[in-house]
Amino acid sequence: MDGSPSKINNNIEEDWSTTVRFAGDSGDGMQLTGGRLTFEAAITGMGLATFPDYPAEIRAPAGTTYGVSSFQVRFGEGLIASSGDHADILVAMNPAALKVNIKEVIPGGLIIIDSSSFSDRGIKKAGYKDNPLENNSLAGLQLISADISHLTLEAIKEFGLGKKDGLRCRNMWALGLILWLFSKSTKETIKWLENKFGKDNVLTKANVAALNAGHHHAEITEISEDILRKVIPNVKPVPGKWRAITGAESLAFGLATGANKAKLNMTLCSYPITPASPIMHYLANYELEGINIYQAEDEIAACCAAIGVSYAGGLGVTSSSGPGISLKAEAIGLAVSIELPLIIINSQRAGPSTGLPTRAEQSDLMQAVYGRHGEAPLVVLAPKSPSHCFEIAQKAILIAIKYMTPVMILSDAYLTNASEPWLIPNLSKIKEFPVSFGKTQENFMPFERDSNTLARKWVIPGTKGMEHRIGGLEKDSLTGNISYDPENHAKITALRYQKIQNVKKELNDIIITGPKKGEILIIGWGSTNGPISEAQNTLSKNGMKIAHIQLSCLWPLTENLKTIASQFKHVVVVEMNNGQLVNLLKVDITPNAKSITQVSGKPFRVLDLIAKFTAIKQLGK
Amino acid sequence: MDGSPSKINNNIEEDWSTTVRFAGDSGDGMQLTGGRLTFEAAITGMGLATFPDYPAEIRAPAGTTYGVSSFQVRFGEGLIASSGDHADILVAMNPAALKVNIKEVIPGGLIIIDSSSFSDRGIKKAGYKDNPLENNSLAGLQLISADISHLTLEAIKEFGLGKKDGLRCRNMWALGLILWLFSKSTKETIKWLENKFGKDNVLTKANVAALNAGHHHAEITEISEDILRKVIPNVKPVPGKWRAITGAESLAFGLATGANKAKLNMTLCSYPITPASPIMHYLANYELEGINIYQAEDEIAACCAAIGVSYAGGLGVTSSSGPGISLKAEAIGLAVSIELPLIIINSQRAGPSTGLPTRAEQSDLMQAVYGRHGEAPLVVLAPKSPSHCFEIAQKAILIAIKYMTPVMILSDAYLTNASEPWLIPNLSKIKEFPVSFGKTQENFMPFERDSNTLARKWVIPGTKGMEHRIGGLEKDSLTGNISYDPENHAKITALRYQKIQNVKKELNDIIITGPKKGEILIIGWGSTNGPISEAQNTLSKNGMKIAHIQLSCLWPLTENLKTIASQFKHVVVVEMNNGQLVNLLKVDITPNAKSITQVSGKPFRVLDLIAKFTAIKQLGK
Amino acid sequence: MGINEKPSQLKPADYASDQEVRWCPGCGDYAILNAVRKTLADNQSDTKNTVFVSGIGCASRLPYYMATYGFHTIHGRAPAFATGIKITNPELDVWIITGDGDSLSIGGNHFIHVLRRNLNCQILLFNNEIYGLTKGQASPTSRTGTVSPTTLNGSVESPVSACELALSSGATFVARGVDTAIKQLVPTLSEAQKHIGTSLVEIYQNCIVYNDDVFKSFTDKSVAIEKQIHLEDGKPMLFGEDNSKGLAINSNYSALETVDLSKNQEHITRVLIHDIKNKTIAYLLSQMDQSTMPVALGIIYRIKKPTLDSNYINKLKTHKNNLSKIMKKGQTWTI
Amino acid sequence: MGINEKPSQLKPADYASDQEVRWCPGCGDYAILNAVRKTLADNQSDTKNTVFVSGIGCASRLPYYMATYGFHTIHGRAPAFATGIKITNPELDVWIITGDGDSLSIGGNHFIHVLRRNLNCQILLFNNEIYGLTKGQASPTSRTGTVSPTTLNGSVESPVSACELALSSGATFVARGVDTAIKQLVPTLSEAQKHIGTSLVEIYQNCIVYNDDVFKSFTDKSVAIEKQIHLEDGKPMLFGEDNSKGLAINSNYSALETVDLSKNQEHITRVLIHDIKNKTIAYLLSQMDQSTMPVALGIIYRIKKPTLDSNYINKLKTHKNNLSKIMKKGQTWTI
Ligand SMILES: Cc1ncc(C[n+]2csc(CCOP(=O)(O)OP(=O)(O)O)c2C)c(N)n1
Ligand SMILES: Cc1ncc(C[n+]2csc(CCOP(=O)(O)OP(=O)(O)O)c2C)c(N)n1
Ligand code: SF4
Ligand code: SF4
Ligand SMILES: [Mg+2]
Ligand SMILES: [Mg+2]
Repeated sequence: MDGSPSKINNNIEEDWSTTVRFAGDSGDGMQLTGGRLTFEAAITGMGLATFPDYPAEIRAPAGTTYGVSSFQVRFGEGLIASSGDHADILVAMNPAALKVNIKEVIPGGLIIIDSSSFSDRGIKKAGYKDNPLENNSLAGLQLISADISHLTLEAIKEFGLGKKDGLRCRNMWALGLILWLFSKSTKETIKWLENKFGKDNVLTKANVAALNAGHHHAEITEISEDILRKVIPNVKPVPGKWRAITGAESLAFGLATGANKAKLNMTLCSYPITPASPIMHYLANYELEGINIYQAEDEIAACCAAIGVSYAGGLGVTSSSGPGISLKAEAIGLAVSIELPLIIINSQRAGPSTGLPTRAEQSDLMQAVYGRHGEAPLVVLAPKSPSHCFEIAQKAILIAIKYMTPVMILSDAYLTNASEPWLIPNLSKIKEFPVSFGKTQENFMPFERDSNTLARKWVIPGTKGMEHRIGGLEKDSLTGNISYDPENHAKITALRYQKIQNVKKELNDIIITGPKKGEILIIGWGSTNGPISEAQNTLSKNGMKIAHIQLSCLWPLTENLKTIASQFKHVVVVEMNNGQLVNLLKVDITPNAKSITQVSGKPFRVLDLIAKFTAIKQLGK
Repeated sequence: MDGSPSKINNNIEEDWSTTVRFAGDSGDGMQLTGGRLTFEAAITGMGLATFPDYPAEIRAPAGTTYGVSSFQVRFGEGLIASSGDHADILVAMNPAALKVNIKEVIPGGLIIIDSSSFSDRGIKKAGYKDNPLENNSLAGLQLISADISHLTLEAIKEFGLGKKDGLRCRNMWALGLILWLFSKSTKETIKWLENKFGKDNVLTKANVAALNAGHHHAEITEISEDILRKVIPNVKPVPGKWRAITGAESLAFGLATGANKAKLNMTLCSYPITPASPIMHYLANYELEGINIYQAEDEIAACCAAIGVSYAGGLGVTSSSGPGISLKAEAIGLAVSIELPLIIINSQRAGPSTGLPTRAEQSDLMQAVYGRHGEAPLVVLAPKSPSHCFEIAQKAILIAIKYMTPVMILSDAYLTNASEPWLIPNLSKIKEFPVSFGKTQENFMPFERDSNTLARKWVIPGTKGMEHRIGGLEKDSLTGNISYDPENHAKITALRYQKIQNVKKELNDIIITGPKKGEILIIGWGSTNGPISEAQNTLSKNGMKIAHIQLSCLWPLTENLKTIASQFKHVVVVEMNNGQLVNLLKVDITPNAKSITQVSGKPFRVLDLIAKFTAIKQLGK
Repeated sequence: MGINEKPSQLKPADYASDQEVRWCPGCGDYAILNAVRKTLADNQSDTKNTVFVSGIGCASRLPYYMATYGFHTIHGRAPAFATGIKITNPELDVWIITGDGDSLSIGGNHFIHVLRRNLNCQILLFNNEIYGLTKGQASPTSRTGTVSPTTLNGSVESPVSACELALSSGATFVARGVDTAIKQLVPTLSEAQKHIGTSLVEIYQNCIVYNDDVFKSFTDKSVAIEKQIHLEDGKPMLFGEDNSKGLAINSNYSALETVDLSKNQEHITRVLIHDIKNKTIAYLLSQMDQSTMPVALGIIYRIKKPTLDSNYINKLKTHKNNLSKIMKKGQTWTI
Repeated sequence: MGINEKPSQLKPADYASDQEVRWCPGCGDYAILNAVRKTLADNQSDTKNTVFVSGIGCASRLPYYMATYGFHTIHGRAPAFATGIKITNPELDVWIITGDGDSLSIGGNHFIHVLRRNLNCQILLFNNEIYGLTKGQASPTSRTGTVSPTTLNGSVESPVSACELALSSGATFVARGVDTAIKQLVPTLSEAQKHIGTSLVEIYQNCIVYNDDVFKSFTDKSVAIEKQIHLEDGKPMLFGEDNSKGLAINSNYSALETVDLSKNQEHITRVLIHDIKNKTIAYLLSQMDQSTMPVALGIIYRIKKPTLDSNYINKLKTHKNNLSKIMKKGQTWTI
C-alpha cells in the first residue's frame, strides 16, 4: 500500500464528495444516525454509498474497542460507487470509537467527540495509556470537542426522561450538528421522528430537542472554512420515487419479483447464519402471498427442502454463507443431477472455517464453480451493488427455470449490509416469464430435452398420467431410469455440461466501461465494483486508456471476453481473495492476466487501486 | 474412438500378453476364479493387472444382465500396466454374462460357455431375442461350448452334494480348463483349496474333482493354434516374497506403516460407502495395536472425529467417496484453519450425486483443491497403482505431520479393487519419522511457526503449562487468540497459503518416462497410469518421441513442470473427467496443454489412447 | 399407467411401475413392497397425487417400483425433501421410505425434526438392523454384539429404538410391523396413511444376506403367537395362545411385565387396556426387551396435533401479492 | 497458569484464561461460567488434562475463558470432535459446551449418537430457547408461539425436550440446572464430572437480549420455591414452602401430578421416592408442563453402562504391532 493518500489526492481532479463516519457503542444508535444522514443526502439526489460495520459480539460491554459499531456514508456529485477510503469527518461517541476509527480519518479531517466520555475510566477501557485529546495524537486534525452528554441532557430535561434514556438522544444531538455542517435543516429528520414515535410522544420531543440543540450548537462553534464549504448541492438524477436499499433487501425483492413474474410460489429454505440471515428476515417480514420462508434444522435440510419445493412445482431458494454453503455441496450435486431449478445464495464472509463472520470476502468463487464431487456444473452469478442484487435475483430465476438448473448467486457481507439509493421500479413494466409445466402427454420421457436450451421438462406431481421416478443414480439420458451403461453416462455428462454452456446465450450483457482498446482492462466481480469504478474513472480523467468490466456471470464464462481482452496491453483481475477469478480466466481466455488481490475482510481502497493500476501501466507489474 | 482395434494391433509390435475375463452371476464365484488365475500368473513372476467389475445390486436375481459380475486379468511379459482393452478369452457362465461381455472380446478371441445355461428361459432372461449361439452373432470368434453344469455334477457326484451346492463348483471346472490352456497344472489351486476348506472336507474334494475334470476336458477339446501358443512363460522379476495387493489393502497397509513410522496411534474414522469401505474393513480386520477404526454416524462426524483424534495427539484419518467427501467440506476447512494433521482419502466414483457408485472416475480433483469456502489450501496426492498406494499413504502422513495440514489422497473405484503383484517390503528398512510433540516451554505461542516449513507446533492436551485454545474463528497469527484485525487476517491467510506451497520441497519425485525433449509429453494422474504407460511404451517403440509423467502430487503443483513441459511440442493431459487437471495446469504452467478425457466410468483403452496421441502428433489435435 | 386409462377399481398391481424389482431373492423388502401396493389399492390412492420419497439404501429403492411419482434422493435426507414438497403442495400424499441406517444414522437429525414438526406424511422405516446396500456394517439399531465387517468382535454400542426416539421427538403416530406379518401390516399402513401428521411405521425386515434371521426369535411361526402382541386401541393387551397372557405395569412403573392368565384369571385386572394416547405406556411398549417379552406390533401411539404443512396452505394462494406496496414502505423520496 | 507455578489448592479464578469474557452484560452465561470454574476448583481438576470442546453460538465461546485446553469447533459437531479426542486419549476430562441450537438443531444427530455410545464426557447444554449469536431466531426448544425474526406470527412448531430426547437416545446421566440457581448447579456439575459415561446437563440460561425472562415463571425469586423441585436420589419428591407439596403419578400413568400435603398429610404415601434409575419416571419428570407443574432440577436419571472410550483403552498401547506378519498372511510367493 504505497503512495500516501494525500499525495495522490492532490494530483487528481475529482468531483466533490465527502465521507462521514459515525462511531460509538452498539447501543449508541450509530447505524440509525448514519442512515438518517444517508437519507438527507439521498433526497437531494446525490450519489452515495455506505459501509456499515458491526461488532462481531452481540452486545459487547460498553466502551470497549471490540464493541464499537460504525457507519460510514459517502455522498457527492458524479459517480459515487465506493463508500470512501477515508473519512473526512468522524463522529466518535467515546474513546474506544476514536481509537478504532482514528486511522480512517484523512489528514486535516474533522473529529467530533463527546468530551464527557473521555473520563479516566473511559480512556482506560478503550485501551489508551493516556488521554488522546491531550497527547498530541490528533495533530493535523480538526477537533470539535463538546460535552455532548451534558448538552443533550440539558436540552431535554423538561421531558423528564431518566439519565439512561436521556443519553440515548446523544446521537440526535450529533446528527443535528452534522446537518448544520452541511447546511441542511432538521426538518426532514423531525418529520421522520414524528412518524416513528408519534407526534406527541415524549421520545419524539426529546429527540427533536436534542437534534435542534446540536444544530444550534454548531452555529456558535468555530469551524474551519474547509469544512464549511461542504454544502450539499442539489443534483437531479432520474426522476421517480426513490428509497435506500441494502443488498439483502434488494435480493429479497428481486426473488419475490422473479417468482411473481414466473408465476411461481416460492419458498426460501434456510438456516440462520451471519451475514445471510437478513434475506430470510426480510422475506418473512414482507409476508407476501405465495412467498414463504422455512427455517430448517440445518443447512443440508434447508437445501434439500428447497429442492423438494422445486420438485413439487414451487421455486426453491436456499441461502447461506461459507460454512452453510459447504454443507450444501452434496444436495446441490443432486439438484444438478436431477436437473431441477434451484437458487442458492451465498453471502460470502471472510476466511476459511468460521473465519470472520461479519466481514466480506470473495473467496468462495472456486467452491461455487467446482465445490462438488463429480462433474456437476451449474450457473454462478454475482451482483455488483445493492441495487444490482434486484436484477441478478430475477436473472437467476429466469435461468434456473429456463435451463432447469441450480444457479448460485455470490453476494457478500458488504453487499448485504451496504445501502444505496434505488429508483423503485414499476413492477408492471417488468416482463413476465411464466413457467409452463409439462402437461399430460403420450410417450413422456422425463429426460427428453429442449433442442435449444437442452433443458428437460418440468413435470410436477399431480400431473395425470405422467408419474415417473427421478434420483441421483446415473440415469438413462431419455427415460431417466437408472442406467449403468458407460456410454450413457458419458453422454448425459456431456449434456449436463453443454446445457450450462448454453446459458451463455442469456449473457448478452458484458458491459465495458471506458475505451474498447487500450492500456489496461480491469476485470472485477461482485462488490468490488465501487472502488474499481472510481479508480478507473479517476485514471481515465487523467488520461489513462483504462477500461472496466464487472462480470456478473462467473460461470459459464463468455468467450467473447477473450476477444475483448485481446485489445488491451494488460488485463488485470481485481478480487477480494487469493486470486480465483483470475485463475478461471487464465484458462483459455486471458492466460497472461495480472492479479490484484486483498484478503483482509475489508473493501479495496480506491487509492490503493489507483496506485496499483498506475504501477502496472508504468512497470508492467 | 476411431481406428479399429485389430487394424492398429497389426501395426504395433508388442510384448506378449493375454487377457482373460470371467463372467457370470454374482453367485458364480467369478471374482474368486479370476483371483486364482491372477495368482497362477503372479507366481511365475509375470507382470499383470486386473479389473474386477461388480454389479451395483447386492444380489440381483440370477441370470439377469444387471447381475453379471466379472473379473478380467491380463498378464504377460514386460510392462503390464493396464488390465487390457479387450479380452482374448471370455468365460461366460450364462447367456447374460455373454451378452454383457461379448463386445469386450477381440476379433478371433475365444469364448467358453456353459451350454446348459442356454435354455430358452436363460436366453430370454438375458434379454436375447433368440439364441446367440445359433444366430451367427458370434461370427469371427472361437467358441468352446461345454455342458459345464452337467460335467461338473458328474465329476462330483460321489461326494453327495446337493445340486445347488454342486453347481457352485462350476467355476473350478472352468478354471481347470483355463489352466490347461495356459499349460499350467492344477497343483497350486489344489493346495489352496485344501488350505481353504481343510484337506478332508467334502467341499475340497468336490472342487478338486471339478477342477481336474475341467482340466481333463480341455485336453480332449479342439482348440485353435492361436490360443494354444499362450503358454505362460516364466519371467523373473525382483526376488523376494510377493503377494497380490489391491489398492484398498495397499492404502490400509501404507497408513498403518506410516503411523508406525511416525510413532503415532492412528484411528480411521469413517462411514460406510462404496467403494471406500474396504479400507475400513481391512484396517478393522488387521486388528493392529495402536491402529483403530471408528464407524461414525455420518461422514461429517467421521471427519470431525478424525480431527479430534489428531487434536488429542493421534493420527486422524477419514475415508469416503464423493457424496461423503462433499459432506466433509466444512470440517476439512476447520482442519485447515486450526492447522492439524489429517488424512482424507477419497475413493472416487463416477458421476455427480449418487452417480455410479461402483465405477471409477477422476472428477473430484477440483473439489479436492478448491471445494471449501474461503481460502483453505491443502495438499492433494494421488497414487497411480495399487502398490503405489502404499507409498502415497506414507508420504501423506509425513507431509501432514511435518506441515500440520490436511492431506487429501485421491484414489478411485478402480484402484480400490484392482490388484497387482507386490513385493512385500521389509518394514524395518523404511525410515522412521517420529513426531515430536511440543513440550512444556515458556512463552508458548500456539501459532508460532517453524521458519522452514511454516508449520506450527503440535501441542497436545495433557502437556503441562501449555493450555491453550484453538478454533475456527480467525486467529492472531502468533497467539491464536481470536482476532478481527484485517491485517492479521491477510497475514495468516498468506501464511497458510505459503505453508502449502512449501510442501513442494517434499516433491523431488517428478518421474519422467521417455525422452526429456520431444513431440509429446503426456501428463496423467492416478489410475490412468496403466493405459497411458502402455500407450507410451508402444508408441516409443514405434519411434515417437513421447514422454510420460504420472503426477502424484496434484496440489501444490511443482513449478519445474513448466520447464519440463516447455521441451515438448505438445503437452497432453489425460484424465477420467471433463478436464480438471488440465485446467489447473493451464494456469501459469502449460497454457496450451491439450486434453484427452473420458467420463464413462471405465478405464481408458490403450488403443484409444494410441490413436489419440497419434492424431495429436499428426494433426496437432 | 397410460395417460388415458381410468380403471374403475385399482388393484395392487396397478401400483407397480415397469421397472424390474432388484432386491436379493428372499429379501424382506418384497413383502413390504406388496403391502404398500395393497394399502394404496385398499385406499384407492390416486397415483398422480402420490409421491414416494426415499434416501439411499436397499429399502430406499422402493420408489422405483411404484407407478406413482418417486424421488430417490440422497442418504438420510428424505424427510427434508418431503418437507419441501409438502409445504409447496400439501395435497400430495407423501411416503418417506427409509432404512435404519438412512433414518437413524446419517439421517437422525431430520428424523427427529420431521416428527417434531408433524409434517403430514408417512415414514416407513425398514429396519433390518444392518447396512444392507453397503454390504453389512452394523447400524444404530444393530444389537450389541453384532458381528460385522466394522465390528469383528461384536458391536459394543447400544442400539437405539426407532419408536422410542420418535416418541421423544414429538411423534403423533408411532406404529410397528414386520415383513412376515403382512396381514397386520396392511391395516397399520392404512391407518398411517389416514393419520393427519407424521406417521412413523417401523417395519422389521429380514436382510437375508447380511443379517439373516435376526428377528427369528419372534417371527418364527412356532413362536410368533407367544412373542408378538398386536395392539388394538381400547382393548386389553393380551397375547399368546388363547390370549392367555397379558401385559401389566410393574410396581415401580419402570417396565412392563407379563402376567399369565392361565395360572390366575384374576390377573386380568392388572392387564393394561391399550390407550393409544398414553405416551408413558407407549414408551414402555417400545422399550420391551425382546428376549423376555413379546414384541409390540400395530399402532403404539397416536394423538392429534397441528401439522407443519397446514400452516402453508393459506400462504400458497395467489401471485397477486402486494410487493409493489411493500417496496414503497418506509422512507422514500421523489425526484 | 504459568508453566512453573503449582498452586497447592486451585481456586475458581485459577481456571480463568487471560481472555476477556465477551457476552452481553447481564447474560446468564456468566453465572454458568462461574459455576463451571467453581466445579473444577471443587474437584481440583488438573487444567492440563481438561479439554473444553464447543460448537458455535454464544454459549460455545466458553472454552476461550477457561485456563484449560479448549477447542471451539464448528456448529453442532462438538460431540464428534469429543469422540475423536476421547478414543485417542481416554484420560482427558472432556466437557462439551453447546447451545440449544447447536446441539438440538444442526447438531441433533451427534447429540443422539454420543449419548447412545456413552462416551465418557460431560455435555453442558445452555438452553436459552433461542439462537443468541445469530440474533434471535427461534430454536428447536423455543416454545410454540415464540415471536422471532423468522416466526413473526409466533412459531408453530412444538419444542423438543433435551432431557426427554437424551433419555430416548440411551443417556446414562440426565440432569438439569438453571443459571439463577448456581448453588444447586455446582454439585450437579460435579456429579456430572464424576459420572463415567456421557453426562447431559441441560442448563436453562437467560438470554437477556433475545429471549429475556422466558424462564421467569419458575426462576423469579417470588415463585422459585413453588415452581422448582430439586431432586435427590432416594428422597421423596417434595417441593414448595415447607416441602408441603409432592409429585405423584396419575391414575393412568400418563403424567405426574402435584399432591398438596398441607391439605392432607396422608397423601405423602402417593409421593414418589426419586429413584434415579427409573427411566419411566425420568421421562415423566422431563415432560412436566411448566405452566402447571414445577420444573425438575438436579439429577433426573443415572445408570451405569460401558463407555465407548473404554473399548479403545486397550487398543492404544504400543507401536510394536505385527503389521509385518499380517502383510504376509494369505497367499504369497517367493521369487
Ligand atoms: C452421503 C452418503 N454416505 C454413505 C452412503 C453409502 N450408503 C448407501 S446406503 C447406506 C446405508 C444403508 O443402510 P440402511 O439405511 O439401513 O438401508 P438398507 O440397505 O439396510 O435397506 C450407506 C452407508 C451414501 N450413499 N451417501
Ligand atoms: C454451519 C453453520 N451454520 C450456521 C451458523 C450460524 N450460527 C452460529 S451460532 C448459531 C446458533 C446459536 O444458537 P445456540 O446454539 O442456541 O447458541 P446461543 O447463541 O443461543 O448460545 C448459528 C445458527 C454457523 N456458524 N455455522
Ligand atoms: S442386502 Fe439385504 S436388505 Fe439389501 S436387498 Fe439384499 S437381502 Fe435385502
Ligand atoms: S445474545 Fe443472549 S445468549 Fe448471547 S451473549 Fe447476549 S444475552 Fe447471552
Ligand atoms: Mg438397514
Ligand atoms: Mg441458544
